[in-house]
Amino acid sequence: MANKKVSKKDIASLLEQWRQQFAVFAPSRESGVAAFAEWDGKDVSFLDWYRNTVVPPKASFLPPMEEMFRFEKGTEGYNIKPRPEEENKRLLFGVRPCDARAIAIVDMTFKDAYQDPYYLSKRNNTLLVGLSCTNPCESCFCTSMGTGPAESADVDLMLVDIGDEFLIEEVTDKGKELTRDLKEATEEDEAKAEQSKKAAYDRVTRKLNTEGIKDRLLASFDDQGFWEKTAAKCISCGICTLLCPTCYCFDISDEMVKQEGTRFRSWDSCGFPNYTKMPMENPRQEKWRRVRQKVCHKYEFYPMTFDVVACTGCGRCVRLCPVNWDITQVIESVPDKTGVNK
Amino acid sequence: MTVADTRFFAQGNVYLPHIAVIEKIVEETPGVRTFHFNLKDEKLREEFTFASGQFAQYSVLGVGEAPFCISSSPTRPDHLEFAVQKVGKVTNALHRLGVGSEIGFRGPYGNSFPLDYLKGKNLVFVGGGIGLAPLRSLIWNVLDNRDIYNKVDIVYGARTPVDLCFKYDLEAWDKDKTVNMVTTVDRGDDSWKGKVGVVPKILEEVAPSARESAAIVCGPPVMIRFTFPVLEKLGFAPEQMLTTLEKRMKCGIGKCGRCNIGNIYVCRDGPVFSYAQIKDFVSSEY
Amino acid sequence: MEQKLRQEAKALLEHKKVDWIIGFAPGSLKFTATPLITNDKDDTERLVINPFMVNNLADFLTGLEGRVGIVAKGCDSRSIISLIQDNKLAREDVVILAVPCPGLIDLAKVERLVGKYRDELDDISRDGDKVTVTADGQKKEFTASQVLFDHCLACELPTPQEYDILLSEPRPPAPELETSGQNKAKLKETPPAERWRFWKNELSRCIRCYACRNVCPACFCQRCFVEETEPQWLMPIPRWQDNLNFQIIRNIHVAGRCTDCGECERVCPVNIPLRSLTREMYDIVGELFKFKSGMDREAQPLMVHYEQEEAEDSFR
Amino acid sequence: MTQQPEWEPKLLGFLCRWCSYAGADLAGTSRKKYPANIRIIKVPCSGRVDSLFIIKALRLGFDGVLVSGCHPGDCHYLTGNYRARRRIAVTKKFLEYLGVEPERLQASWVSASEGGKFAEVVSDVTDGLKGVGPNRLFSESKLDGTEAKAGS
Repeated sequence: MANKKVSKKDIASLLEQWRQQFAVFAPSRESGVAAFAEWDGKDVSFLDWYRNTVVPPKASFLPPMEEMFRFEKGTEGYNIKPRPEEENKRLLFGVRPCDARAIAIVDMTFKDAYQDPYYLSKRNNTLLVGLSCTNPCESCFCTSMGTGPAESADVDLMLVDIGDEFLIEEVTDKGKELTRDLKEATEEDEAKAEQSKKAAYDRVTRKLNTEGIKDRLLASFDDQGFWEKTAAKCISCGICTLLCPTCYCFDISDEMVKQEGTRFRSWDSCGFPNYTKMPMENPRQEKWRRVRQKVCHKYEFYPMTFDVVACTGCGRCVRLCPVNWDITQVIESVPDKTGVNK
Repeated sequence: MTVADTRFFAQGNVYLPHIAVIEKIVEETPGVRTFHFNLKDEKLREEFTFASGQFAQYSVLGVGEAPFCISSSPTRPDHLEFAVQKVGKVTNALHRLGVGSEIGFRGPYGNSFPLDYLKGKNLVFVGGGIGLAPLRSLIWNVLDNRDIYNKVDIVYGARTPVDLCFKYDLEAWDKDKTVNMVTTVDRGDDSWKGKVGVVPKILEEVAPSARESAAIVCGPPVMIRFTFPVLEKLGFAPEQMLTTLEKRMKCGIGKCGRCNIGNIYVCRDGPVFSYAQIKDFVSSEY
Repeated sequence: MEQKLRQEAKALLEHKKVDWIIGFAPGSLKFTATPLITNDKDDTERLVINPFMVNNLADFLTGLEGRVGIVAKGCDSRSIISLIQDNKLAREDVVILAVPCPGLIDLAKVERLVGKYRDELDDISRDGDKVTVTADGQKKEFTASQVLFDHCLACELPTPQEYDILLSEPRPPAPELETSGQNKAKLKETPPAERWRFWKNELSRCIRCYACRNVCPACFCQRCFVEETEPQWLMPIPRWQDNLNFQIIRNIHVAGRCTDCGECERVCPVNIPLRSLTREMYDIVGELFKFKSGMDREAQPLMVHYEQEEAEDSFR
Repeated sequence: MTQQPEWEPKLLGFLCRWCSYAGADLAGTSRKKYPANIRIIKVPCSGRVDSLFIIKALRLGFDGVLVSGCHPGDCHYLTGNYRARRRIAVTKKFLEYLGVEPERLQASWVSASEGGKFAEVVSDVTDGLKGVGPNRLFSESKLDGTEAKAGS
């Protein structure tokens, strides 16, 4: 498929054109932190300062809090009022390849066996327009996790920075419709794109060797000493899980005011002690068990179930952790006991 | 990996509960009650089927939701039952309900006891406290098709005589000549004439043979942890040992991530497992 | 100073004087340090003193059994004293390795001043009051008061009052600079309704990750009121009403324990100005009861003690 | 929400059973008139009132909270009211800093013999609340200004 191109000057008009059919979300710093917000129609300054959002785009499909359904206690009993379906079409502009890959990974869980209506209704109504990274963070290690600063596998469109223009790779049909009346990209643009991708690829300095990690983790699953040392400085807060693009755990809670109530779904974290708390006992009360679960779910259990490592190297957990607990150091330090039969 | 059982979704949304009405409440022990209930929607009540060992998510709307096994047998579909021990927010709310109040019900979820694997075998049921609830569904299921199965041994125990659940069932099974009913308590009292001792020890005394048989274990985790070695000593292979595990659950369909043992989700890949399946992780994750 | 720390720490572990050592090791990112909690004497080689030791290590004390040697800056030592006064810790169980603190550099301020992200900077070096930041080869000079954390500018105790081992020369308290309470003062001028709307807006971003609570040495409850379900004070969902109530109650609970170490504001992933809350509570407690948490070894915990005449105007 | 013709503030009173509750009884038995806006919760001591109760009351929609206990020195438990004084003082100042109208949290010393003072305190507090209007602090006021329920 021939790629298209658009100059950085015309991005605003392109977004405006899309705004006629979609609710367009783009990165913004208005709220004091980099996040996706409804595009205000003119600000494209994010093209300069934007590296990645703090809250990952998964929040558009699995929001920090959402109403599942409401209910009323009438005289003749309860009456459950499900929420109306999400119809408004949305477009997320500026999704980084690591987050797009993460969305594809989370999709697997919400589509597997039982279909999750809340997540999928939003997911199927949203187009993802990727933006290649030109300035990866020191904490990013996407190139070691099977994706990269310009990987376009999981988005509808991928914009690759080639100087004062963007080369647009159309990945899906829905993406194609968006760029119908844009200019074709020339050979020379393609070459510039390749060169820009290569440059960005090399700027990712943090590396992680995940070869054989699944078996290493299975072998040292019961090595309490190792996990206690790894978890020593962790303060069990929720930053590295709630803000991780491949984490999807949620909590369900009810609230009732007089005769009307609501059931909510909200983010939850396996790092919290009450996550698995049962009245009689809590199988993961100790901190080292919870840290082990966090690491093993992503690098051992998910690969065992869906044959993909549930981490795309976005680096959020490394740069946002209050105590600089670094997943790449932990993975490298997992002892190799696979040789010794357990 | 179980396939989604979507027959009973309300309006295509797996999280929406149906309304069910409580018809009878049986006080098993001061802390445990069995609720007899039926789905309010006529059509749904006729269509609803489940298998022994499956569980469901019960809601007290406005308070919360909690998973309990369906403790009645599919062979007696006139009503459904589930047993609740008063230990937390939702269970306390359930214990405040009376006959005629409405609860939310969604399910059935999870897999069930492998009836065809158990065909023709000697069955050894090992239960502890309220752990008898899921076993009870299978026991009545077996006794209603008695000729398909061979010997039936039931070893059931509780902390004290007052804590014995389903006393009326224990008596019925004791009278049934085809069943070897052994009841024990950890600590007897003066009116208690039966055996005294923890379930694993009593199981060792009963010493059921492992040939052509299967053991179904359910009770507090500490009892399960000490029962498996006893069964192994009696010659039971890991495949012959079945158990149904209890975990904190929110969604019941393998999405919310908390009921895992290793890469296995108790809600969707269980709650019924053979010891072979969970042997790797059970030592440190259960 | 680092060399002395390593020897002392190693000696403490070797002679079984302590069972654990808590200190800092080099961080995995530029301009960071990471807490090091170890009982293995070889790890003491990795102990380090650098201008980015921002964590308040006292928070780890309540989680360890046995005697602990801890590297402590001024504000950390005040948290240790406050924990001792709350009977969470026995003084003989703690060996304080005192680090006179020159005030720590706030990387967020450097980023705003230099206009670059922290990992794009080549070096940050400090010489007394002069801080030089080199990025792409150019050197930029700033004064300490431009780049230090707000709470460091208002620091009342750079060197621990009470210690077992002093690692270098003690430092006098920095003169209180007006810049330290800027955004709080600005808030106080706005009308009440607008202030409330400001906090409603800020806290609608909160995702309830509880980093502010878990990083705080004053928050040491076994079971936090947020996790109570019977009665359920707050919903576990990140709705702004519940988030704001959480912050109000948390601040009331840490009144008289908070030593203004500024960690809650630093770790908040969505940049909520939490120190404008904690510092205000710190000032209220100072104003009403002349109480400075962790400064006076003999003081009784704030809410346990009382005076005959105080805070008369709050009761009719 | 449009102001009903005669909006009445809802006031929650935590009264210590030894002094203020007895004072309220005395106000009743001696026919002292005081507004009926107050709902009373009897507490063993003003020191029992946790700031959490005050915040939860405002969260549930009460327009004001009154904490009343024995005069300093008269406390049945000797020091309960001193502790209450510190706690209420800190809570009051902090809520004011956040933007909550000072009238919403009031505290008073009322002894068992001061029926008159109790009636006076309740009417003063109620007038104060009428001055500041209904408690919209936690309501999810939608963009068009209509109020959603407190619970939503």
